[in-house]
Amino acid sequence: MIPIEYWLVFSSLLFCIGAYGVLTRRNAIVVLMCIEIMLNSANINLVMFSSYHSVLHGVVDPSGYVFTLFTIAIAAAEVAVGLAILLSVYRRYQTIEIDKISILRW
Amino acid sequence: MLNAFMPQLLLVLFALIMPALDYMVKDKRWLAFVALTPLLGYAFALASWTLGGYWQPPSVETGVPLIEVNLFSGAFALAFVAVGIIVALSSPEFIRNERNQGEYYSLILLAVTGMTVVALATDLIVLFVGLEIAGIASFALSGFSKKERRSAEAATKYFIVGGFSSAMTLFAISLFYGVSGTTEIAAMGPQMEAMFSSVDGIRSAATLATVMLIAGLGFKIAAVPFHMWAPDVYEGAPTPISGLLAAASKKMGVAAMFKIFLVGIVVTKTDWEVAIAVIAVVTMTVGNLIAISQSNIKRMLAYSSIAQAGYILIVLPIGTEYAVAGGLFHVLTHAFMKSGAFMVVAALTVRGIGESLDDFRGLGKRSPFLALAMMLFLLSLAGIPPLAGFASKFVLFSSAVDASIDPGPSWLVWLAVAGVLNSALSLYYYARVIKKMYMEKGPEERVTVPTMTGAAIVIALVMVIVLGIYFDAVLELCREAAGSLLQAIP
Amino acid sequence: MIEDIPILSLIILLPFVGALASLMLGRREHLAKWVALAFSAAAFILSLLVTYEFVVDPYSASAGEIDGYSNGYQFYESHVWIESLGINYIVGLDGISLPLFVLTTLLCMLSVIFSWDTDRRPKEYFGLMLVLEVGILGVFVALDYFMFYIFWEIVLIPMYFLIGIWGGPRKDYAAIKFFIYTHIASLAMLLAIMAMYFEANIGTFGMEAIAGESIYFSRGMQLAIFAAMLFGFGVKLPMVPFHTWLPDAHVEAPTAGSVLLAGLLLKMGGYGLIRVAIPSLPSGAEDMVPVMAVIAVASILYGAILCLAQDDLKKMVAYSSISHMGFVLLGYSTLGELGVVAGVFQMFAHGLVTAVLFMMCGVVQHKCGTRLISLLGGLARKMPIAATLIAIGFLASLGLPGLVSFAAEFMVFAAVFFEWGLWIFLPMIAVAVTAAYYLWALQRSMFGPMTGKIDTWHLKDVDWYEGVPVAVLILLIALFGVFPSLVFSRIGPAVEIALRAFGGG
Amino acid sequence: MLEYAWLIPVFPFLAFLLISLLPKRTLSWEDGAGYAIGGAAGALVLSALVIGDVLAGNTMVGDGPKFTWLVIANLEVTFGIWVDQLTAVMLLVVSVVGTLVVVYSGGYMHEEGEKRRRYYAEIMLFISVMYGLVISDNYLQMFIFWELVGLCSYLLIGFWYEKPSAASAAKRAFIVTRVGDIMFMAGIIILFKYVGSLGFDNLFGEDGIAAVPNDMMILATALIFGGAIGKSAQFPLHEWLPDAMEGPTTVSALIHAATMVKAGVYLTARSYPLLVQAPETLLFVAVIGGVTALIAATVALAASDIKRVLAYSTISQLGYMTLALGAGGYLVVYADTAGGYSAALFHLMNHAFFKALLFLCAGSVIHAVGTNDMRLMGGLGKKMRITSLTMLVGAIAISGVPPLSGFWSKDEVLAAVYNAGEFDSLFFLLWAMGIATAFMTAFYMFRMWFMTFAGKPRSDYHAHESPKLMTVPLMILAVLAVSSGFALFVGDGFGVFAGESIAGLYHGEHHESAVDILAHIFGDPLTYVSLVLAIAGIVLAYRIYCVPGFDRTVFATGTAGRFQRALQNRWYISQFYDDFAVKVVYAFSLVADAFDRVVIDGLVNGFAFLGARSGNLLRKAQSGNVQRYTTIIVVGLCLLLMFMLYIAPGGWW
Repeated sequence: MIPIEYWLVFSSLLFCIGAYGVLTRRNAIVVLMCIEIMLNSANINLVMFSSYHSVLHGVVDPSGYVFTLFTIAIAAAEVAVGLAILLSVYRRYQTIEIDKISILRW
Repeated sequence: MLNAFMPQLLLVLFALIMPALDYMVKDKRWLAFVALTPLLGYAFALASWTLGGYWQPPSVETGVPLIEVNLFSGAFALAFVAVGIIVALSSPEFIRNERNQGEYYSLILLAVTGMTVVALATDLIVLFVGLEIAGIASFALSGFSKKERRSAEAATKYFIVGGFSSAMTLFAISLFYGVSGTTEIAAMGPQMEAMFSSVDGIRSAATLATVMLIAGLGFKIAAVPFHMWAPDVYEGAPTPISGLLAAASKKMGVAAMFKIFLVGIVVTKTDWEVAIAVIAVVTMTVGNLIAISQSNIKRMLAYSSIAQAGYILIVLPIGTEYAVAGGLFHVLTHAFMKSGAFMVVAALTVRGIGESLDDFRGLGKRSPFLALAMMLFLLSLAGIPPLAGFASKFVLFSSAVDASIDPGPSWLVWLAVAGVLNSALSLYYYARVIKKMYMEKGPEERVTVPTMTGAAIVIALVMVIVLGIYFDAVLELCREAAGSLLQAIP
Repeated sequence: MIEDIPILSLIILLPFVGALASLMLGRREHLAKWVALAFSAAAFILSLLVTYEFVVDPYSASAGEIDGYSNGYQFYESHVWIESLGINYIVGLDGISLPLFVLTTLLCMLSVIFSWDTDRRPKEYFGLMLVLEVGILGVFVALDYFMFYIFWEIVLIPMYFLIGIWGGPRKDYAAIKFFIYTHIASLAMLLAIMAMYFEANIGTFGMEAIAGESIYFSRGMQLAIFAAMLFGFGVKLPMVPFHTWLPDAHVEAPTAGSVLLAGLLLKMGGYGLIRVAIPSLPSGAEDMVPVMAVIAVASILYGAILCLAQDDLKKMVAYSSISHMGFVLLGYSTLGELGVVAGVFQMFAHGLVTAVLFMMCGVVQHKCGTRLISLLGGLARKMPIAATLIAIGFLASLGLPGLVSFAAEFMVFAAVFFEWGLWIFLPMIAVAVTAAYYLWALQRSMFGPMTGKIDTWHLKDVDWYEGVPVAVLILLIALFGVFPSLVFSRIGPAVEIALRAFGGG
Repeated sequence: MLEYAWLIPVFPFLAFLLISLLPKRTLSWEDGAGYAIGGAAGALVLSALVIGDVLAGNTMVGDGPKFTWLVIANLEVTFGIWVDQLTAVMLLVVSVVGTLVVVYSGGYMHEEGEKRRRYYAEIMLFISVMYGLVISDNYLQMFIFWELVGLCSYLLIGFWYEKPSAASAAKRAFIVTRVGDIMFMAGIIILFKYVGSLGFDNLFGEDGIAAVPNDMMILATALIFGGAIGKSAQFPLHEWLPDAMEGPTTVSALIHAATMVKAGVYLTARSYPLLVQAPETLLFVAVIGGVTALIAATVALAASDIKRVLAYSTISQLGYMTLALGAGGYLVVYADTAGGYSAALFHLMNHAFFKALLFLCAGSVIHAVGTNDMRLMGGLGKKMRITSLTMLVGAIAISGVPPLSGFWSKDEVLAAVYNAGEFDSLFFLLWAMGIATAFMTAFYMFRMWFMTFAGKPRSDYHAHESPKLMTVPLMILAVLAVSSGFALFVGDGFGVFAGESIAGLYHGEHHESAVDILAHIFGDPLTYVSLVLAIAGIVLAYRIYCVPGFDRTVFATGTAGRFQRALQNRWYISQFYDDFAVKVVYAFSLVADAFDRVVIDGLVNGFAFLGARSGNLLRKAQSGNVQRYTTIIVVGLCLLLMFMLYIAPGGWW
């Protein structure tokens, strides 16, 4: 069995990679993908903790798994809406480079 | 369980039929009335239960207690639904030139659904789902004016920051799940304590989770430094939606924070209370300071919302029942006064008047009603008696004083001091609008009030005045609601 | 008969109804002044009735309110308002509030008359003035902290508008400064009120009930609350160094606004101190005595010195208010019956006198188009009545015996000497300075040759609507100057009750 | 009769009300002169009755009707009336001079037209409150009227307010006397604290005096005397009186010579029961009196304005009275005699008559010539025979030549001072100053008379004798100036009038017949010293100002010149006050004003500016770039984490 710390480091790294992408990538689609990575890092955590607690308490704790399923569905919806928004932005700005989209400020 | 979910199901049902209805009716105003039906029904039911006690909701006894209908959720739901009504009522005139109006209303209904789910949730899963339903609906809503560049930009920013924050919230929740082994909010505390004593170093994991949760929910309520999206989005979004975001969506964050911080992780209160107190003070100060230098009224109201979030945040470090009641009360009154203020801006936009401060010049002459309403909303936001904003701020700040009285921690009184000083600061920019409206000369021609928006404003106005002068029943409700929230602490 | 009706509530309500009526006049805005006059006069007449009952028939006026009477309050009304916080609607009148109450109705009525020729947005003007009256009256009768605060704040808004719309050239700055500065002070008071409420922990905002507990608060707590209240009330008073809103507000406000501002709003600060702060927090007050005394003396001297430097007649009068209200605080700071009674009387006196002064400044402004002393000169020849009235006002203000301020100042000085001995000479310097700036101003503006810098050819003397209010006030100034005991005898017993916590003064 | 004494002020007050309130058309009767004369005469008659009653031995000291003015805490202030011999002296002076001046005004103010109404109203108010002051039975009541006479003085000095000098002089008079008033008030308050009452009956009673600690008694009496310094124009607060000459001459005669300026002396005399408890104060009083007498007399030597000469002479004579009161207190304390006290009051009465006479004569001259400057006069004696003769009577009287009134009282005063030297040798010095003053008085009075009436006209004017309405009062006053000195022989050296009022303070039986007094006076070599000096002064004035050919330019050069310039500049005292007011007080106020605007208000505005400015800076962080927003979120997150992990657990708050 892989020690829990490994999982944690893994998910944290994934989270950081996602966050780094959100902070630095210009293309909005990539940013969207990075957000998905971040959500998935949390999913890994949930699944991992679920099995960890099952082991710890000796009874199956399903809530982590269930949560993950919900999260995946939510992420899908989010991506759908996100893409739609990016589409409408592209119509108005002719770009999806997010640092160009900044008429709203100050 | 199904019984308790009836209102939400009803809302979702209406949300589903709205786009279809769009093809059937010619006069698009009917869409608003249809959308109002479930909202009004829900509001009526909530009011008669929470305020009148004429009716008792079915209790949730079977199955997993994922949701609970109690006065706390009732009070919050009441605020969300009320804002929903005001927003829906004032929308037809605002979006009269948009296509797909049916979707607009269904998104509003979905947003309200999500918010009420958050209010009802007793489990982190449900809570997160509710947050996301409302969040995704409001992403779409803020980009609804597709012809507007600003609207699209607002939606993009909202979406990116929102997604980022959702991820953080989720990560935080996953960590909490890890350190407590449960997603049930009420059970988190004892389980965490058990884990703390059995596993070393896990407390700092909890701290990390707390910080990320503050960031994730801080986005929702627009607490500094997680607030940066708010002004842009409020400015760019269709004005009624700005109202919805400021008056309801933000309160959803508050509801979630109350639940998690005051029930779920109250055991680690000593870890986070100072941090949140600092955030609260910084939030109100920064919000008010930047608001002073704004020349766009929607942006100014956005910063004012940020400041209001700061006021409400002081509830968390105080954490007494009275404080929660104050926070709740402020949520309610703020829902009315902030949405009212946004609706006045919406009404003016409908009549082709801009959003800049200078566009408000001479409004007192051009439209006495709108000017008076705006003035009362703003004065209420500033906390001038005898308006609702004063009453709720009074309770809110006094709770800080209350808690700081011996033997409580005396530093809490500084939260009240910061609050009142900020109220005075905020008066400056509110008064500037009033000055523009009444003391400066502007165009002469009269402005007629759009009927439905006017009706929405009247509702908000009546509430702002009534809650200011006679708030006994509502305050009593808030206290009981706070009691029912804190009851859940094992 | 009068004891059967809630007379105080009625008096507060009357101007409110008047304000609504005035604002709803629509196009018949020329009627606004008549509406305002009718309602303010009705309030005044009723307040006279109240005074009569208060003085002549004290028992029956408070019939059934044994509790109320024991604390010296008459016309006591008490209704539950916000039960969950223990907020009640309590009003009552005692010897401290009665003079100020009647002063309020009187000055409001006279201000309406004085503004008779207002033609710019008259509906709003008179409406706001009546709203202002509601607020001030409420402050003087409220016996519940929450109510007190609400009325206290209601006053700000109409005043803000009066300055902001009908004010002088720098009205924007003055209005917002007034609004925010005094609002900050109110908030300090609000915090103090909250602290008292929770520390007393008896679930009511009633002033008397809380006072019954608060006198037993710990020394530190009393000190903290009292300091906050002193700041809150002191800004209104105003006390140095928190006075700078006042000259701006006064100078820019329209005349009637200045009259009400100086005549009544400043009194709210002094009233609050003696109604709330001092009786409820005896040990805090005792600890703050040096602070109060130093601030009072500083206000008296500093205000007087500043008056010398002013070229604007109205600004000079404004600074003189700082100086004169310093006497109120100085009287209070002795914490003895003599000083406190004198302080209250000084408020009453200053209300009458300063109203005359501001009205006359308004006349000068109105007729000459300027208030700058360096442009005026020799007005007495063209405007003998105005010059006479202004001279009487100045003399009353500099404490000429036989006019109303003298008794107050003398008693304050006596109280100060009784308490602190020869420190009395510090504030006494101001008496000479006061005479100097008033007479110097009189010399330069009214006497001497005309400067030729203003159009004196068309100079008219006072109009009836300006002369009548001033004349009425001057008669009262003389009346209460010769018979101060008419007022003193009402204030005395009330102050005695208020100072009970000090063990008989 | 005494219980009706309160009616005395009522008559002139009614006249005041009528004159000021009657409609313009109904008023006339020469615009109020008639009402004024009526009011003054009514008061005169009543005063005469009261004086008669007092002469008959009746007094009302603390047993009259009282009116409660104020009850506050355990203190009570009552008002009432107090009539004793001292009151009677003042009543006599006020009523006689007041009535005569009002009659005289009928002629003097005739050309003023509409302004007469204001004049008569103010004069009537003055007379009324002056009576009020005189019959007050407590310090507070007295203070009230004290201030009110100051007010009337202010109004009447500024009667011709269009003249900048008049307006300025009025203001100065009020402010300077107010400085004294403040001291008076402080003194009252000190007594109030220890005795708990302000009534003379309580204060002067044994209990009252015993209640005041000794040092406080010294302070209180000195402060009360401070009021007298202001009102009676004593050094160093004397400079307002010459300026006050800007008012109509009738006003100068009534207020600034005969009555109001005597109020200070009256106050000091009234406070005798307290003063004798504090010999230190008495010495102070005497020194102030002596210095004032000398300094004022020197300035009068060089003045060229006829009214200023008289004004300085008034100050000088008031100094005499004060000196006498100071010395008299010593005599009461150590010699058990009321000699000095009586002398002071005797001089007060005499001076009122002859100085009013002098002023009214000067008024007659000014009326005729149209200027105050004696250098432009000359040779008026032939054209204005009555005026010149009556003025000569006044000049002789004040110079102290027997048997005119001034001689007797001045002699009594100097004798009292000399006698007091027995108990404190400082009085010898003061006596010498008094003698010097006597010499100078005679000199400058005759200098004035010669410059005005003798020689040839020095400018163009068509002088003529004044109308009957003016000359008749002059003649009556001249008669009084000659005869009032004989009051000394009426009873016990003026004792019936004065000494009796402090009868409780001394025990020396002091009955003298007229012959005794005469023998006493003329048996004393000192009498001759002052007499010789007075005559020398007259002769010297005659030599310099009447006999042609005297080269007066010697005064303008060298040491004499410097001396003369100093005198003409009034010893620079007035200039010092002006400089003090402008360069110190006003400059300080300008600095304070700048401080108020820049520092205090600057702080307020600074905070406001800071708020707006920092908002402006903070909003710049809102760049519009959404990645900036997320970056800030992450930075905030890290800071928060660090705070919670490392700083918050420290518990520093």
